[in-house]
Amino acid sequence: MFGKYKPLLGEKTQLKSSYDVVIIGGGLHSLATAYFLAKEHGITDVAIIEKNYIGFGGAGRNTAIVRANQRTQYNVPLYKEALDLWPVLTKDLDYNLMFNNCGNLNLMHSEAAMKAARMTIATAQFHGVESHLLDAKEAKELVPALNISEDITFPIHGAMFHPPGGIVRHDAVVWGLAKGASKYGVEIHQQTEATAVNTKNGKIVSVETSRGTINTSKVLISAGGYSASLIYGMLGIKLPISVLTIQAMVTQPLKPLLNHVVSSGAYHCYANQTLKGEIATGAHMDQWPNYTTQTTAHYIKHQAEALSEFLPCLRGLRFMRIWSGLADMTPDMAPILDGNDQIEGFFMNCGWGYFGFKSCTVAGKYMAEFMAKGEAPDMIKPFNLRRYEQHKLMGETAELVTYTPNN
Amino acid sequence: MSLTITCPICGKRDGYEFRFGGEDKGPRPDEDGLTPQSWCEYVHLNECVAGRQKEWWVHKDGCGSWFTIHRDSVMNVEVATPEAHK
Amino acid sequence: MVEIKRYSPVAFKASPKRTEVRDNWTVVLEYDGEGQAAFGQSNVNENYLVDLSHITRLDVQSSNLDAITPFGITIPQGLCESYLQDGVLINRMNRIQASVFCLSGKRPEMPTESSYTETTEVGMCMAIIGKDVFSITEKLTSLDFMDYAKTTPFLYQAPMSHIPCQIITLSRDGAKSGIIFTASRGYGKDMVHAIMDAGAEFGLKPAGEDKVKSWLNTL
Amino acid sequence: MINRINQLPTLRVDPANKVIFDYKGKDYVGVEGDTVATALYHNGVRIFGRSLKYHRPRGLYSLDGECSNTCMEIDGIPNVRTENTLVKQGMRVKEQNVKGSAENDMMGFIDKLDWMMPAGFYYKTMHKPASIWPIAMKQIRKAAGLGVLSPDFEMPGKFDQIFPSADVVVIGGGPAGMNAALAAADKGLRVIIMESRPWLGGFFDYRTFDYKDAQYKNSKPLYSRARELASKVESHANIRVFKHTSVVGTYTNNLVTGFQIGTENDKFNERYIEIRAKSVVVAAGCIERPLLFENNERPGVMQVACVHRLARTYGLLAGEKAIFSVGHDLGLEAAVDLFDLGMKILCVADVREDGQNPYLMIELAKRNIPYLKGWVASKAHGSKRVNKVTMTTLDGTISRDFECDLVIASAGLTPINGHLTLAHAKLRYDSHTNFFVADTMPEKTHAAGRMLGLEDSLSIEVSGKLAGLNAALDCKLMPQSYGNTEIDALKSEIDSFTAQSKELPGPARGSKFVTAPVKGRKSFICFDEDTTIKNIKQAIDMGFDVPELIKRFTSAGTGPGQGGIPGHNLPLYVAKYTAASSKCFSSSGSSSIQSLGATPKPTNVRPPLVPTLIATYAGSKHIMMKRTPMDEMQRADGGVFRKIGVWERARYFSDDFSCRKEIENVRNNVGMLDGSTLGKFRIHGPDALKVLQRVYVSDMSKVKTGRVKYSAMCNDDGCVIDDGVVVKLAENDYYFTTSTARAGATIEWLRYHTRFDGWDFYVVNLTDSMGVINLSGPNARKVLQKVVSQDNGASGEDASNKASIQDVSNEAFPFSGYKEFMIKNTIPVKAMRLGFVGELSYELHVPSSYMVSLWNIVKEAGKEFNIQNFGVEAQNVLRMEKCHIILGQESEQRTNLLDLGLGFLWDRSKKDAKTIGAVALRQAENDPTRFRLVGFEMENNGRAARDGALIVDDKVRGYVCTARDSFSLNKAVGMALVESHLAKVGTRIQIFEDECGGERIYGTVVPMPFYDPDGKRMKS
Repeated sequence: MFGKYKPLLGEKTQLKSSYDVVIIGGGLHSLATAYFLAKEHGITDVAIIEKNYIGFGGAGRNTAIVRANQRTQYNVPLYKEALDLWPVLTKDLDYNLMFNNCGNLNLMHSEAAMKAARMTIATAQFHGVESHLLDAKEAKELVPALNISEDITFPIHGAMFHPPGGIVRHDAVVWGLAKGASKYGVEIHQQTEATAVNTKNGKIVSVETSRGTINTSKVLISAGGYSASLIYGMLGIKLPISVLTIQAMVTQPLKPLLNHVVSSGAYHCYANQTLKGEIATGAHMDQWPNYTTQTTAHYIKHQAEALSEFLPCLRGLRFMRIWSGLADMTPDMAPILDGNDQIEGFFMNCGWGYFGFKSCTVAGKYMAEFMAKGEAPDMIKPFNLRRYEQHKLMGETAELVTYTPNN
Repeated sequence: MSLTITCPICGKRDGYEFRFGGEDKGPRPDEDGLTPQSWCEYVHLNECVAGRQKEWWVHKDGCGSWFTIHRDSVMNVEVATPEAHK
Repeated sequence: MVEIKRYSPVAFKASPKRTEVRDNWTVVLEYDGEGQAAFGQSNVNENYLVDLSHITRLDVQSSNLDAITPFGITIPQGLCESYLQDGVLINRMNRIQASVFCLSGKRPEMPTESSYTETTEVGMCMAIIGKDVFSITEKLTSLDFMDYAKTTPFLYQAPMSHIPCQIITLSRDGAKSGIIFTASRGYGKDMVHAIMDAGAEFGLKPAGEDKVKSWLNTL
Repeated sequence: MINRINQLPTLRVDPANKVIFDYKGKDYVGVEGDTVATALYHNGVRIFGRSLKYHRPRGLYSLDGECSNTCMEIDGIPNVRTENTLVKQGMRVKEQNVKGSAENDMMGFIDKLDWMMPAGFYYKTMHKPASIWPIAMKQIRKAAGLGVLSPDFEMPGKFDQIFPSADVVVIGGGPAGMNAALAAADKGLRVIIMESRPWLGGFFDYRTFDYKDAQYKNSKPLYSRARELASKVESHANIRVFKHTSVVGTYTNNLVTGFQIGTENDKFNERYIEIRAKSVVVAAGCIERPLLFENNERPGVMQVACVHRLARTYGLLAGEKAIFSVGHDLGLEAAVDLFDLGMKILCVADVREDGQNPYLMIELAKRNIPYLKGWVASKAHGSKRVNKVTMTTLDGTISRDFECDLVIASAGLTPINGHLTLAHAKLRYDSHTNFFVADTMPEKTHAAGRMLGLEDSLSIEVSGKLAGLNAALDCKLMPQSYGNTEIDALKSEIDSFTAQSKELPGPARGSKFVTAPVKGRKSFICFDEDTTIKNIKQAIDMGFDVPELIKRFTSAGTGPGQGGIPGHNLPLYVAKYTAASSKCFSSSGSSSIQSLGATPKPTNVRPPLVPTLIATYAGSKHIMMKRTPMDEMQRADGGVFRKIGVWERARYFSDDFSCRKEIENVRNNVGMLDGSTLGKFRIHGPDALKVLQRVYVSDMSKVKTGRVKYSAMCNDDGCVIDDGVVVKLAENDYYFTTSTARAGATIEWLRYHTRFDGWDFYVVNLTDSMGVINLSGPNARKVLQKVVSQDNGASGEDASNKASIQDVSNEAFPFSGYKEFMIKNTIPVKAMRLGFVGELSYELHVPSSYMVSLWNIVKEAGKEFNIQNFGVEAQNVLRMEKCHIILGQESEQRTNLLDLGLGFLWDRSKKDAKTIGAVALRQAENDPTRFRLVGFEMENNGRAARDGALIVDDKVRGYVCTARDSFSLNKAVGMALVESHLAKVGTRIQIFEDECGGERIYGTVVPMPFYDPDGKRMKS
């Protein structure tokens, strides 16, 4: 049934002195870009350069939640396509990505939030994405564990129910994409650190790594939370990004209790039950820049306080493990997908904040097209860097920017 | 991690009493001569240093002072000196 | 005709035993069941919560605080130091700002200089006194009231039960221990609830203003 | 039921006091001091539960709750660690994860299907065809998970929290920890010691081995030394003892968190503890490293301390015939002691080649206990509990079976390093002890005792003392703490103890044994996740060569007990196996084989170190909301309250949420609204005006005394963040209001944007000090007139600036006017003529304490007009009809001042002020792609579109901000943000609502405002 255990990423190879494309970062966006470069555009002479091991960063630390109920018309179609890709990739990669299409229930705690939800739902429905507004009673029928009484900090007024969303096994996506990309000949070099990107006359010429120089004319930096620091450090390009540490945790495993992803903006909290039975819950960010993946006492307590209020039965559960990852936040909560602008042959894919997992496949697909053709596909054109100096924040969040990273 | 910050007025306190106010980008520029690029640089762009940086904080739950500290963003601890940019 | 009264943001469940009307405030001097009225030897094991929201408070700000002497008293030089004299408590908040509490309870002759702003109404103001004060506060805040680098009285500007407060530690001497704090007026009800809940296991009970007066006399 | 040995001096139970509890519906009897696990064991229970994946029987193993073996449901709470939970009268205890019973589990057959479930099998199966997956997933969910929780479960008990202050926190109440605590406390420092068991004593507590201390002429048993130390610690004035307290987190800057389980006398069931110390001593000791062999978790296989403590602490002999397979001296000691207590010991196998304590060897020999050096248990037999064990030489060449009911198995010791690594210690592998030890320690943190590899009792105590002194030094070196002489004395004391400790035995050589010579199909490296060493091999063969990745791929160490069981063995095994193979895909290049292969790399430990109840973490959190001075009165009047930001506010005054009556009353009569939540500030000082010029878009030098000026604040993007009014009280002395939401951050905002300027100004937040009554409606003047007419004239000295007023006519008190006066000679009022709701309107600001009185006065004065309350929602509709915006409702992140049509507020001539937002406004003002705020009405008398509905054509072109069926106008109107090409009056807009099914509704852009466009009602 399983045969011999073959190395998932093929046999090891030596780092070559030149590649058509070098991708810095071995996370989901890089793996997906490499996979689509090879599969859709026939560009297989690609090296992924990863300092640690694949999936070390956000790929292995995220919420695993997928959904397409974003706020603006630029984002919804992108995430819709991402949702549609999970079953396709499971098949194409022949790797079970374990898409649990359980639906997302986003709680609303005020009249104002209900209005905001209406707009989001209308936007979803306008783009053919299913989403509905529920009142508190209907939400409780869906998720019996909810506390819809008035005596909590943020009483539940209703919820946005988004049936197409759910959870995907994040590690499986890393390994599946890596397996898929390697099959086409993409080389994944782990334990290899990119130390510099060299340009000449405004063009990319090479990448320095801990294992030698690679000549190339195309470089993509999509290193998750580390992107902004690398892009500034290597190329002097400053970005409107603040990198924050985001935390999540799981309880001890339990027989089925929650059948949906439940989330609340007001409580800064989501909760869902993994296939293993743990209640996975997050996600708070300390509002100052960090590259630490340590956790805080403050947050695990905060999370317990929040869950005690709106999912009070969970008080009888025990937290088992808390971890953290990095989220590269932009002021308008939308990513930066750009390239061939400041430097010819240089591409960047960053600023996803905490949406990096749910978007990885589709971002990889369009970045691959961008890199193959040299021009941004329409789908991702609005996500260019220059929008900030043109005073055109995307509106993915309604919240006003005061101080960075307070967005 | 557990950030503490030394407020020039109140002394060392729990980091959650404070609010972060951005990388130190110097005084507010004059309006004349600001291009969209230089405006954007002042308002939105960051160096995102993974290491030590000078930054602004306000003691929001305490005395209300604004001040700068140096902090190591990799360890998330306040440090005495600004050197050793990674 | 509507009777003009002033109301504290704080209310206790206990019923007042002795009250006094002062500047339209109905000040409770003593509550039923608070035991010996004066603070002293006989109630060393008791802990009290006293509403002082009616006492006059002032904000004073100036780039030259040294030149200002509220009610003739010099503002302490050291940051976050407090000074208590003749029932006036002055707390140095930062380089340009101090708060003044007229603990005597009588409305003083108000200074007229523009550097003063009356802040009586900005906050609730309470005292927690008794031997277990710091066992109660440690349930509400992580502040180190016993920090040996500080000498009483001293000021903390910090959150208690998540709400920013000014907290002045007047004594940490056994049964005479006590703090006075202010927080935004709007939090009055929830703050009292949080403190009473924290103090329940120590028998914390409401007391009238006289308790604070007699306690101040022991300091 | 087994007999209890009742007379041992080491007992921690009181056999005389029976405790009756319920297990699966039957009464069981334990004794006071028993844990649930020991009480059940006493009653003959051997199978406590079934494992997660294979439903293998599981029983007592460590007695410290490092795995889920003995997790049960107690009083409705799932996954309770019965080994750490004291049994209480009336407790209800149940098994988990069984179909049938733990003894006879119908799912037990799965154990035979392990070949179908190699490491990571689920990634490769169940997705072809795709339709299988949803069905498979359901089954997986049902099968997974331990314990059951009902959605309506209500957690019983009282949970509390404390944040105590301390100079030194000592983690671990064993001999090292107690010595550390005493040493630091003797230096006058405040010490907190935290111990996970209900008593101090650590691993001395149950041992009768002699304590050899040169200071004591007569040697004494370790347990009595422990009790001697404990009584010193507990009576020390500077030491606070938290027993039955697990430390769950350690963080940078010496923050330590834990939770304490309450005793009968405590007012809490559990409480959360968080301490910010100046220095931390970690003396957490060791646990045992599980021995890897076939069926190594079969009930009847136990660790050394488990059996030893069962006997010495609880008086229970775990079995009759025991085999020892161990790798440390504690194993030999236990064999000697248990033999003396009456256990039959068939043999003691030791995996170590040498290093045994000769004294123990003699004692074993004295008792004729067979000793097999270089032998190890390789397989436990017996389907539900051990009845036989195969012993094998380490090379696997010779085997022998022993019939027994107890296998005491322990490969070595494992230091409890989590407290160090969580605080950022870097670990390195130490080949002498075979431990991971801290390479770099966190700041002001000191380790002591067994976790350093020390085994000698005196060495352990001295290391504790030394750590305590070093912690004391940390504290005393802090600024303002102590003088130099004291510090020097302390330093020399530390030197002398350091010298003394060098004379004592150092870290002992640790057993390097990894696994018995078996294939490992049933050798469990992680009990919680049923991970075998075969699974680990499979993962490595697939290219997962870093322990952290293997952990992810195989789930080892991700169960309820986290790394407690596999934490040490996994890295050792991976190092051993990868060194032997060369299949590591990531170790490309020649340098990394060493780093990935031969040297064990630890996996990450994460908080909480012990699984912790959500209820416990939540502690005693209180909801803290602000209430206005009129809170109770409005509730009495039927106000329906909502939490809005930090405030509780009256949103409605009836259950008609359209607020028709409230609205009509304001339009036709007079209403009163509680506006107390508005931000209110005084700014004064020489540079006050400069500050206002910086933050407000208008030219604030034009504010006239006696008038209010409405203006807005923007952020640097030019987006409006606040609006309010400014009143000039005197030169460089202003009173201004902000929106409710911005009140908390306003001073901070002012100071932030002037932080480089060195300006001299002072701000006071007066928000809570002033209550605000908004008196609105055509009859508002009459009511106010009555209120002010009640005065008896001005009195004395206040007359000059706070006189009462008699005349509130439009001439005397016009629109935008500002007045200060006294009501009834007593209540000082700041009054403004405003018109947010579009009617004649007064805002009365008065000291909060007087608010109730004024409210009553106004109500009484308004009685003849039938004055009514109105709430926030009525205000929302009223102001919408007037097209007055509410920030956040008619604006969002992308909306700047100009988009909102508020450009008239902006004074472009004050460049020197560097007004916030001005640059962005200038740069964006001619951009045709921006949104504009427009008014619209619905076509054909249609109902109002819902707030949040989209404006569309083939794309989204904007959205409805606020729209209502207006009772005042008899039509549906609203405001929307739309792309500028749709902003022209007369444009038809298509509206797409949620659930419209593609059916659009239509509106037309109309001029704003809708109501009273000339402002006559407001201004006259």
